[in-house]
Amino acid sequence: MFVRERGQGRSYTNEDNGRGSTLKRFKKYVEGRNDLFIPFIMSGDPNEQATIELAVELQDRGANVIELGIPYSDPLADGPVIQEAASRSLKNNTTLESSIKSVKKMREKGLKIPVIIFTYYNLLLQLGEDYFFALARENEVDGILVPDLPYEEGEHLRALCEKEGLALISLVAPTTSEERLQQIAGNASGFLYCVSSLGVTGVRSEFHASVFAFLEKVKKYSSAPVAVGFGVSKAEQVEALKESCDGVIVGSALIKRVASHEADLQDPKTREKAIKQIGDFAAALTAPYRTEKLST
Amino acid sequence: MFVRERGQGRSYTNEDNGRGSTLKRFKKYVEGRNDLFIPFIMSGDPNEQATIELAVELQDRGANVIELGIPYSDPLADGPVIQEAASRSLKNNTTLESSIKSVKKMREKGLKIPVIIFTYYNLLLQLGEDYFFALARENEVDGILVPDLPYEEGEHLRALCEKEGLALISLVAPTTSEERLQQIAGNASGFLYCVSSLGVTGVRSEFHASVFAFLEKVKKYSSAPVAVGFGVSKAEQVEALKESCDGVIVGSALIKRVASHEADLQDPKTREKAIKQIGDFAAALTAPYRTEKLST
Amino acid sequence: GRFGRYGGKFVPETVMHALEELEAALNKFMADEAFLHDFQEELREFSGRPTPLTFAKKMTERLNGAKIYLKREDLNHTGAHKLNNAIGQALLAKRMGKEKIVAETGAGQHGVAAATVAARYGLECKVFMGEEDIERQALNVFRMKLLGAEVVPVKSGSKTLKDATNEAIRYWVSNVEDTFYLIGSVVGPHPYPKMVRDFQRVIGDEAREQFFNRENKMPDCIVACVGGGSNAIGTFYPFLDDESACVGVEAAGKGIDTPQHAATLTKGSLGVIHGSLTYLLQDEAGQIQEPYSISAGLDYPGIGPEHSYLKDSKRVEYVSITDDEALDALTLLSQEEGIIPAIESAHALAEAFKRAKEMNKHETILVCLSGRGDKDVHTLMKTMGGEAH
Amino acid sequence: GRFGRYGGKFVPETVMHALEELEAALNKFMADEAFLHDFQEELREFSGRPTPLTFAKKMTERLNGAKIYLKREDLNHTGAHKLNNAIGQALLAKRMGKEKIVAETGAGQHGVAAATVAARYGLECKVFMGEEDIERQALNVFRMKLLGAEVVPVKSGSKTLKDATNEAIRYWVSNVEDTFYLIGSVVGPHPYPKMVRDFQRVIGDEAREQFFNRENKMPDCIVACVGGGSNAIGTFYPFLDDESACVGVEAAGKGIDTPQHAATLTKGSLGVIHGSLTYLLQDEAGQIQEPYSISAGLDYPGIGPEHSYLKDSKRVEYVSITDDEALDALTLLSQEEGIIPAIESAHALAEAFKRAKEMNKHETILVCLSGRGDKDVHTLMKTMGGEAH
Repeated sequence: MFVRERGQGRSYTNEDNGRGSTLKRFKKYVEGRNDLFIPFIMSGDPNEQATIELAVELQDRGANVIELGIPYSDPLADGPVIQEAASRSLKNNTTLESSIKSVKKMREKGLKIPVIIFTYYNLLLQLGEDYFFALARENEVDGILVPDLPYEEGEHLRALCEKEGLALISLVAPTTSEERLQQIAGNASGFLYCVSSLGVTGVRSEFHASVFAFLEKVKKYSSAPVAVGFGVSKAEQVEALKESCDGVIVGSALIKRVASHEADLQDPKTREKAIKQIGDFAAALTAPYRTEKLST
Repeated sequence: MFVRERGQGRSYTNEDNGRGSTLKRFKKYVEGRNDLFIPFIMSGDPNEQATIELAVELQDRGANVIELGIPYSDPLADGPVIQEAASRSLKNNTTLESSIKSVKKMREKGLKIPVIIFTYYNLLLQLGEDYFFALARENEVDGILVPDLPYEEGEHLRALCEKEGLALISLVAPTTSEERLQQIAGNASGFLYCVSSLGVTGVRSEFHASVFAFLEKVKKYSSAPVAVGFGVSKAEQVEALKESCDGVIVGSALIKRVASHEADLQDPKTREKAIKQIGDFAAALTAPYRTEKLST
Repeated sequence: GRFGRYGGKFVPETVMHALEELEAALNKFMADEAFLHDFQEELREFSGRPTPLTFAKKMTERLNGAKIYLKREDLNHTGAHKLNNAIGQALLAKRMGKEKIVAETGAGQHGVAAATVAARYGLECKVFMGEEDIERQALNVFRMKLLGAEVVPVKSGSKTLKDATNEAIRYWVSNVEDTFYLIGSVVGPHPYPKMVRDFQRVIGDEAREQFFNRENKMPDCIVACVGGGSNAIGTFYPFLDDESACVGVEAAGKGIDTPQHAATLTKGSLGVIHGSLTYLLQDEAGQIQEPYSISAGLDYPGIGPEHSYLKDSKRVEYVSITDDEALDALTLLSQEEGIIPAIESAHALAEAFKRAKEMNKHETILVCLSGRGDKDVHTLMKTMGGEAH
Repeated sequence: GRFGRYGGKFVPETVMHALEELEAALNKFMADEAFLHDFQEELREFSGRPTPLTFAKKMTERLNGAKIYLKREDLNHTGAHKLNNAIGQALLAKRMGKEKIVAETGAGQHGVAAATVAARYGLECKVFMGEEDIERQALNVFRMKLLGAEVVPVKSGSKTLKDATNEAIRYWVSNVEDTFYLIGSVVGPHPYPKMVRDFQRVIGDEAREQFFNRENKMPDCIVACVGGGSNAIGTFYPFLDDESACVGVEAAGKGIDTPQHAATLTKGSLGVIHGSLTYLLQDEAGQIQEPYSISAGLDYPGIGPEHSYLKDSKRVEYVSITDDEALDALTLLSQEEGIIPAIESAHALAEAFKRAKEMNKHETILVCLSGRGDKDVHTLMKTMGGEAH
């Protein structure tokens, strides 16, 4: 692994230590970039077809990675918007297995970028790790993010991911101690999910300063691109963050649009238009990245 | 005081130890008799006039003593029938004082027989004992019965009664110990109120035997005629008791009739008729005494 | 059978025998090691005594005056000091060979205590309770039934505590041979007031020792609420020969200048109620008046005769606290110490808080926290309109 | 942080720092004489410990088998064993310099305990409670507010305990700097299960000494109910090296062959809930199922990880008792001993009564009577239709 050279974008690399072929997608679409747009969508919200089409649309609107959320009865790391999306999805009997299988259908529709499965640990445990990896391989999944599996509890899964060539996305937070930060960031694969506590309790202006200091520290240690999540909902925020990290993760803001178009997404006749509108929102949100690209 | 000669009626006597003149009425109407009819009526139930007329009527129907009950908020020695009579009377603001004063009115209507004031101790205490005796004298009251003043607590009042020439009616019950029985019965004045527990919980046939044994014992010790109260409501009971005691006290059975004629007693136009009907009941109840008198 | 001129046996002749029998049993068993051992053991192993003495640190700091200690009778089984007495009387009833107990109850606290000891010691239990109170205290009625007691509705008079007491006495009169009348406070004819005091003095005996261990002196002031007065007598009695000032707190309801209060010693006059010569609330003619207090346990028109005596002898001072003052004290103790007191006990607290402010930091106040407030939450919700703050 | 394979810290990264901080504080203060002294003193002077050991004489005679002893956690302040742990955690929070506590609650018992210690020790308190539970438990909601706590309605998921727990964790994540999360049972991420056990072991420590003083041996069998499992661990733990058989009793609700039960160890499977690897009730895909029990305190889809370990190691036997069996046991104890147990505790009693019958008169059973039943009277009235007999 290379140590990141500070201040220079697009300089990350992931060695392919004999891992499977899926990390190739990270190499192609993620590594070395500093304008990552990583949308989070809820599998099966409001139905499988909508999720598939939305993933493809988001790729067309500049997404670099799709984070595919699996609905869970007790999503304790999530706010109300994502909880409600999970409830909607669970009504369709969406499971971890059905969600992984839908990735293949996304690929068939032309999805090329990496797909990360965002799942609580209990769902993975019940599916069985071996079966999970077999399914992931077969359905061209690129990585996994388990929000309730901190670094210390993840050793076994990390080893399996490495063997299978899947990215195990790690998280760091402003409360993460320096020692753990070094360890977690130094072992990051795919990208490093950096939790700003901004989004948890609403934007606090006085908190901004410490977030930037935190991001600087994270970037110093990270072996992968650093993306910021939790509470990113406006182009202004993307603009403010773009110099300090390599990308943004957008969840609730997007899910809210899905919720407001629920009826249209359910109806095959209106679905395409609704998906375009959601795509428009995504494009507007990430406009600051393109502005930069244009001006470069 | 003379000791009673057993088995012989009309042999009681009360010495007039310099007491007031009221004991004269006991001498004339009570002493020496064994067919005493002592009705209990509630002062002011349903109004003063009715009580006055009822007293006179009962005298006409053979009553030897009128027991005039004073309504009390907490009549813990009384059953529900008398409690309700007290409630009715309290609505007319009947007091111990107004009740004593109504005795004078009874006298004016021709009442000759002794009148006993039946009052809970608290009413007497609040009126004041001196004032009570002054009122009693002025209004020609002959005695007092305080159901919640047992012998031991009555020393002071007993002394005052003796001085004033009023009968202090004592009670004995089947549970009264032999020692107390001797003491209470031996000091009885006016008449001795003998509580059969019959009436408290309804007639129990298996209890009868012990009642008669109890009455025999009471008569042995009593310095005054022995009248039985609590639960006397039928001529058959009077018949059954007449050989074993010197009289009966009739309360609830009479009060029930007052209650059932309440409306008629309130209306001056129908009152007289209602009072006659209550008188008829009293006469029927005490018929066994007159039968004996006729056959003698 | 008197405390000075107060007390006595103003009861129907039919009850006299039972009182004599009770007195004889008391003379025998209160000197019987085995009986006293059983009583102490049941207080300890069934009711959970000794109850603790809790230092109210935050309240003391807040008032910035005398140190406040709470004797925690709320931690007794069934939630109040009532059980001390119920255990004593039930054990006595057993020794006397009685198979049944009868009791009166107002809000249901003594009824629950009576039903509890009846279950524990295998006695039949009948509890007389006014129809209105049955309506208002459905939970306690259910508890009594669950404990196996029969709850008898009383329809006479005002259908509340004093009528339930009359009715219990009437029942007792008729069933005196196999039935023991378990009175809930230091009221009624002799020897009840003395007996109940002797069963409740465990409060003061424990508190005296605990307080001395803690402060190495006696409290400067001792405060307890007074309805019938059993928790107060139980607390004060062992301290009567000490220097400690004793303060009994009556319920002033909506104010002692209104007709709605239960301040017997403050506003009452001498009379007879439930067999005892004592102060009581009555009209001029001597009819007993219906008292009022937000607290069902203080809502009694009489008072234990020993309190009348202690008032006259000036050994105890009696004051009164209004509904509103009691509610404020209840809220304050809840929020400062995490203890929701019974509304009854809150009257004592209100007085103690007033006094603490006027005293210096080296002085101490002992308050009898006679019961827990869980039973009052319904009342509080109604009164405070669902808003606790 | 494991009991065998069970336990662990399955929590978002944002919480990890707080858990490390808690672990450091625990290591420091659980070895600190002054802290332990404060804890013991508050158990004694505030909560009323030691709680008594009560011999259930009439029940023993009725069943004609093993002698039954009850460890009376119902006599703790606020009415259950919950306060032991709440005192411990709140004192720890103070030492850690936290100014606020947050807690979850189902029926409201832990919420009341948390609000109580917050008042007593001067901490701000927020209690998360499902909207449905707020509706059902209006009295406890009022008690918490009266104690000064803020009750936050939870509208997510099934609007009951597990969602309130999720929400409390979410709040904690956002306010971890000045807020201490006061968990109510031996659940949650390490070090919570161990910490809560260490605060609750006072039950077993006392019972062990009391029992030995009474019987001069250890009990043959120890029975406790298990929801999250804190009273059971607290009772069993000090006996684990003895010969005594230990039996944990889960809620079988309407029957373990119906979907309506809370028998986690009997019918559940391995998984992760609220930060801990343990048995839980879930569907095939891993979605957590809503459990059912008439008892709100046993109505939890997971179980403390140490219980999972004790089940696997066979040191403790786990069985289940239905709603109906628990109600029968509740009625029986009420009528035979004058103690109305919490419905939770009645599950343990039902199992103990079954076993006592099969044992001989020289054998003994110790039952943890974890709480009082007053809180359940509303439920009982509904279930029994107002008829207690």
